[in-house]
Amino acid sequence: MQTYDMKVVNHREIAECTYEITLQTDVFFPAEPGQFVHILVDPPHQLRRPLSLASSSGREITVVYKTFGEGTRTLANKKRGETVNVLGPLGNGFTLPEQKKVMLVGGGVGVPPLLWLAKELHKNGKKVSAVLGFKSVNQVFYRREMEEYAEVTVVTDDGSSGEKGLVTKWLDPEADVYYACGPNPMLKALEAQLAIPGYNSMEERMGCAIGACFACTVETTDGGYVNVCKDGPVFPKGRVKLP
Amino acid sequence: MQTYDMKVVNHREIAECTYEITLQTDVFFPAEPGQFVHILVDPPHQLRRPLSLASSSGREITVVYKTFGEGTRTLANKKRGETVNVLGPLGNGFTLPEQKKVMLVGGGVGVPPLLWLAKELHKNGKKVSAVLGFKSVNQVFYRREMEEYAEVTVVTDDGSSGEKGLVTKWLDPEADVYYACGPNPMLKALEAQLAIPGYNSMEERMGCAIGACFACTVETTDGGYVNVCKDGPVFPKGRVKLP
Amino acid sequence: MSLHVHLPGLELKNPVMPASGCFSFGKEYAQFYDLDTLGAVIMKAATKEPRLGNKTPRVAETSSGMLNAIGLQNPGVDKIISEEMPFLNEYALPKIANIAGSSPEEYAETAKKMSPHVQALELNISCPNVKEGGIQFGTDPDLASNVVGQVKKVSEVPVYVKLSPNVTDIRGMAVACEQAGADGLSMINTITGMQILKERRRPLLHNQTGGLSGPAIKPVAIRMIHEVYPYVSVPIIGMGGIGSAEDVLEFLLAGASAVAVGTANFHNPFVMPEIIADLPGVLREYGFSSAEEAIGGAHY
Amino acid sequence: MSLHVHLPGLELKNPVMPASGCFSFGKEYAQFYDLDTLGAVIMKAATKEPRLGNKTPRVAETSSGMLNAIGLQNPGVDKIISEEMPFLNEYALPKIANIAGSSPEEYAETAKKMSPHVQALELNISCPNVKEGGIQFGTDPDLASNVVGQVKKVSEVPVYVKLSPNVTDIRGMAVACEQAGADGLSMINTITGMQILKERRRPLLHNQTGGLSGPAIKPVAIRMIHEVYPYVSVPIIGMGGIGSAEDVLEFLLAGASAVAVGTANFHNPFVMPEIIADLPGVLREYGFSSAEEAIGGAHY
Ligand SMILES: Cc1cc2nc3c(=O)[nH]c(=O)nc-3n(C[C@H](O)[C@H](O)[C@H](O)COP(=O)(O)OP(=O)(O)OC[C@H]3O[C@@H](n4cnc5c(N)ncnc54)[C@H](O)[C@@H]3O)c2cc1C
Ligand SMILES: Cc1cc2nc3c(=O)[nH]c(=O)nc-3n(C[C@H](O)[C@H](O)[C@H](O)COP(=O)(O)OP(=O)(O)OC[C@H]3O[C@@H](n4cnc5c(N)ncnc54)[C@H](O)[C@@H]3O)c2cc1C
Ligand SMILES: Cc1cc2nc3c(=O)[nH]c(=O)nc-3n(C[C@H](O)[C@H](O)[C@H](O)COP(=O)(O)O)c2cc1C
Ligand SMILES: Cc1cc2nc3c(=O)[nH]c(=O)nc-3n(C[C@H](O)[C@H](O)[C@H](O)COP(=O)(O)O)c2cc1C
Ligand code: FES
Ligand code: FES
Repeated sequence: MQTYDMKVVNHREIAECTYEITLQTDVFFPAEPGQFVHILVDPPHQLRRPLSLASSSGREITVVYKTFGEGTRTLANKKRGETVNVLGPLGNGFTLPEQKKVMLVGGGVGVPPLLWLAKELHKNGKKVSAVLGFKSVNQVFYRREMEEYAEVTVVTDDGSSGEKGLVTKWLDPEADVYYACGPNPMLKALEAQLAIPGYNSMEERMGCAIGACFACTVETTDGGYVNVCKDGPVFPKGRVKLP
Repeated sequence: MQTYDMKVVNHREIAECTYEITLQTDVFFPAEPGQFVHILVDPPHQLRRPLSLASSSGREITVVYKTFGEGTRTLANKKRGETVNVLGPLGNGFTLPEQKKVMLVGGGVGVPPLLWLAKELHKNGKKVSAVLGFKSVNQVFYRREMEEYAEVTVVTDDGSSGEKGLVTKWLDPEADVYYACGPNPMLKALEAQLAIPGYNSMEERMGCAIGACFACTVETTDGGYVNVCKDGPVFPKGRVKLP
Repeated sequence: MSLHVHLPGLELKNPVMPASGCFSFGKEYAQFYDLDTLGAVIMKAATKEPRLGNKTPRVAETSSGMLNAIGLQNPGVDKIISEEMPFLNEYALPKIANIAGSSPEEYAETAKKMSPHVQALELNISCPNVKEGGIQFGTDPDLASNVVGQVKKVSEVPVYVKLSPNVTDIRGMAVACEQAGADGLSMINTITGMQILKERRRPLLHNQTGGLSGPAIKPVAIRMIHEVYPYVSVPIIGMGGIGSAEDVLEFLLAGASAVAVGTANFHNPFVMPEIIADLPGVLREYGFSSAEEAIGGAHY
Repeated sequence: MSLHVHLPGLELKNPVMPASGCFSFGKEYAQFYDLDTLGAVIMKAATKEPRLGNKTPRVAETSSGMLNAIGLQNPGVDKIISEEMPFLNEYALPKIANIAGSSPEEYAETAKKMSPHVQALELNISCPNVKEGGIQFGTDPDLASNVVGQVKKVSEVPVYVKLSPNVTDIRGMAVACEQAGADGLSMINTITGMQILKERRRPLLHNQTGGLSGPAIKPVAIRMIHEVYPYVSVPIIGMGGIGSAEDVLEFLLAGASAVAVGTANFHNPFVMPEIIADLPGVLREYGFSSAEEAIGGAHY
């Protein structure tokens, strides 16, 4: 495993407080959909920031992030040509489904890894639907990109774009399997509501992001525990007690 | 008093680990030789760095600094076009002399404020000699610049440029008054050796740099105390117990 | 949006004031802004006799913090009253005197002289930087009670006690001070630290150790205030690493009724007026309609 | 340039090892470099029974530091021996087991099981993040002595005691542990801190408080080691904010005989091999001809 000094080749705001950054590496970077990277931010920040891969060609990776706190705000200042240190790829990606009709459910910055997954599923001849939830119209992104691979339903809390309400109101009843990435309450609601099998991509605060510090440990439904960073971030539905 | 966001218009290494930075301001910056500025460096640094003015035109200031520690090393990374926050001008400048024959004695980064002083003295028709001490030839700077205004003797510890030894060996016996800026041991040696009046520009670690925290307090020879930042950094010879 | 907070002896139009020792007696920062912008002013420590303080170096820089070992340098209580107070008295803002000493009697004597001139006293029983200046009083509940009791007897104004974080049991110290009559607590003073000058193979500060302040210690301050708050009924003035209006809100939520800003002034001389200007917006953003409403908000 | 240091039970080819809890049982960092590069390894805390630890969030970030409240999660001493040690045993480097418990007997039982498998024990009497896990032992010299005494009776290897910085009198704790038979000290564990989530008006960590680590606490670690060093004759393993070879030298000068690196691993997984590579140059730069020569160099 390795860290990479990557060059910023593209960096733009694609929605309110939501940035897409593309980083270039000299050394081949092997990754698959669902994996994440752990990105170093400038001092006084000690901890890296875990961010999902929105795509990777092996030479270029793209990540989409929202500026919640100080670390991501610092990252947002990085200019083209500057360097970002990346640890990764980390965690286990999505297991591709046996089933034919696949629904992707993304909440906010949970959408980017699903875009890459959609591309793979599409390539594999699956029928893909995507329900993408955002707070409001200013926050919507990757709609068009997703439409290349999936039947897209955009949902906003206030109805300012697409449908109104929560994603759970606008699910695809035909799907045989689902992949969800978003806040825990969304994952929980989906687990409760959907009878079909599914996969959750989880978030937890991390230290090492490689399984060494137990910062991101969550209980499994069988009373054991797993680390989101190393054993996840993607877990089959029902494996983990969603906090 | 004010802080200024100034733009880096020039930044270059003029000797080993010695940088000259020129900063531009929109607002008029009033300053005189011997005053200093307190420069903000990036996180995790809390304290600013006190640096003497090597010149100021009111619109542009120049500072010369050596990269001793982490703060100055961070400053050295600032690129043209970037912004540096400057608090100043601070302290009291040099009092110009009544006497005719003036000797300037500078050690290392003590030289820059003396260059500006030399220019003023020259303008005022004084006869100026300058003894400039450096570790070795790689560290010598501002020799030519100083030669415009003064009779210059360069001294290096190892004799690799100019004379060999300490500045105290190569003083101008004709001078009626001296101005010294450099490390405390140099100032002390000069006080002991020279019978003529003089002025010392002192260094102390600082917090506020405006007289509010007592970080830079030194004892005076009459048993009182003064703050280098506010009451100095220039003191007449004999006023302060040199540490 | 009301920023007003009320503490014994102190009606503050906003909860932000300079921390003792970082603001001298106000003159210097008055060159930057009108001191009446501030909620109050806490002055540099006063002692019975003038003190020269420690030799330099007195400060060092650490990651997100600094060490200081000023050593309670001050001109003595008499000169403070005669030479420093007149300047401050031109401002309407409440004045708090920080008092140090090497015996309960000395504290009391200084407090007695000082109290007619200010709205409150802050007893510095926690200065780590002088042999005889306080920290022993700040680490032993009985000694602390004694000092507080003696000062209370002579003070005309409410007495706040500034606690040292260098203790096993901050709650015990706080409760002891309250029981001894303290009208309020100030938390926290600096954490004792050291930096070594590798070139010289000795501690960088002349005093060897110094007090750590700045953002580095903020989580310790928040923890201690949060720990003490449920166990005392007197208000807490919070301090330690504050540099933004968000930080102020965090201290209020932990249980502080007002805050003091120290180290951040050196970073940005305008930090306090900036915080005061930002505070209404930050309170609103987090759903508060006044500063007072936020006090203790993280306790449930 | 010899980096070799000698401590009871430990011949270290260099003085750098991972701090307990930041390195699990080695497997993960073995993906980055050969563990035998390290001076030794200190393992995650072991307890008698498996522990699930605290609920998440377990970590928070602070200025130049972090808070953690993992809560001593571990699979229990038996599983550590059967499932984690075999991997580490493929490496030649000395192994140190970190032991925690909720009673002196529990410490002793775990120590007894663990000691045949390692070169030294490190007693964690300072974990601030569990109700029953140590910190009470770390803040009371009598309780600490009792734990140390009981463990010493059953341990086949030298016993190091990891001290808590959350005390008024670190020197007293150190001396008490030495008198109770400790072969060495580890200093420091984390400083108890808190962060408040303003959005939720409650402490961010599920456990409310957590332990502060990282560069923010380095001056406190240096001060405590420097304070204790003249009063004990057993060696000190130093830790707290180390991130560079310069930092290591500062700890050696303060009085540490070896050091451990925790939080910095998260920042840069290669930090330890980088420090080890840099150390000879840094020692040379400051005039030392070996690591051992620098130990205690700031005392005169
Ligand atoms: C596996 C994984 C993948 C993720 N992918 C994305 C993504 O593609 N795009 C995106 O915008 N966000 C993603 N997140 C969330 C993202 O990590 C946080 O939003 C980010 O770390 C917040 O940092 P900050 O500097 O904005 O906030 P701060 O509040 O300054 O962060 C303080 C600390 O808390 C951690 N933290 C805060 N919020 C979260 C969170 N929700 N999850 C994990 N750690 C958090 C930070 O990493 C940091 O250690 C992902 C999280 C995980 C665990
Ligand atoms: C009035 C005045 C004028 C100065 N003018 C110049 C100048 O023109 N050019 C120049 O190169 N240097 C000058 N110095 C010294 C300069 O301030 C220090 O070299 C610089 O602050 C060191 O910072 P650092 O980040 O390299 O070191 P670090 O070791 O990272 O600094 C840590 C802390 O110590 C302080 N510090 C360290 N050394 C000194 C020192 N010698 N004097 C004061 N503070 C120190 C720093 O300001 C900082 O607060 C001046 C000092 C003073 C007081
Ligand atoms: C340079 C300096 C001098 C100080 N002097 C005093 C003092 O005289 N009396 C006192 O009670 N506290 C003193 N303190 C402590 C501060 O008042 C404050 O409690 C501490 O610095 C934490 O706040 P901060 O992190 O905002 O600086 C001093 C702090 C600094 C940095
Ligand atoms: C995530 C994490 C887990 C820790 N777990 C333990 C532990 O199990 N046992 C222990 O003695 N110390 C534990 N510590 C404390 C460290 O070993 C070390 O003493 C402390 O973090 C200071 O060093 P640092 O600043 O280099 O991290 C832990 C620290 C962190 C950050
Ligand atoms: S983040 Fe360290 S174990 Fe997952
Ligand atoms: S630096 Fe604060 S008084 Fe001089």
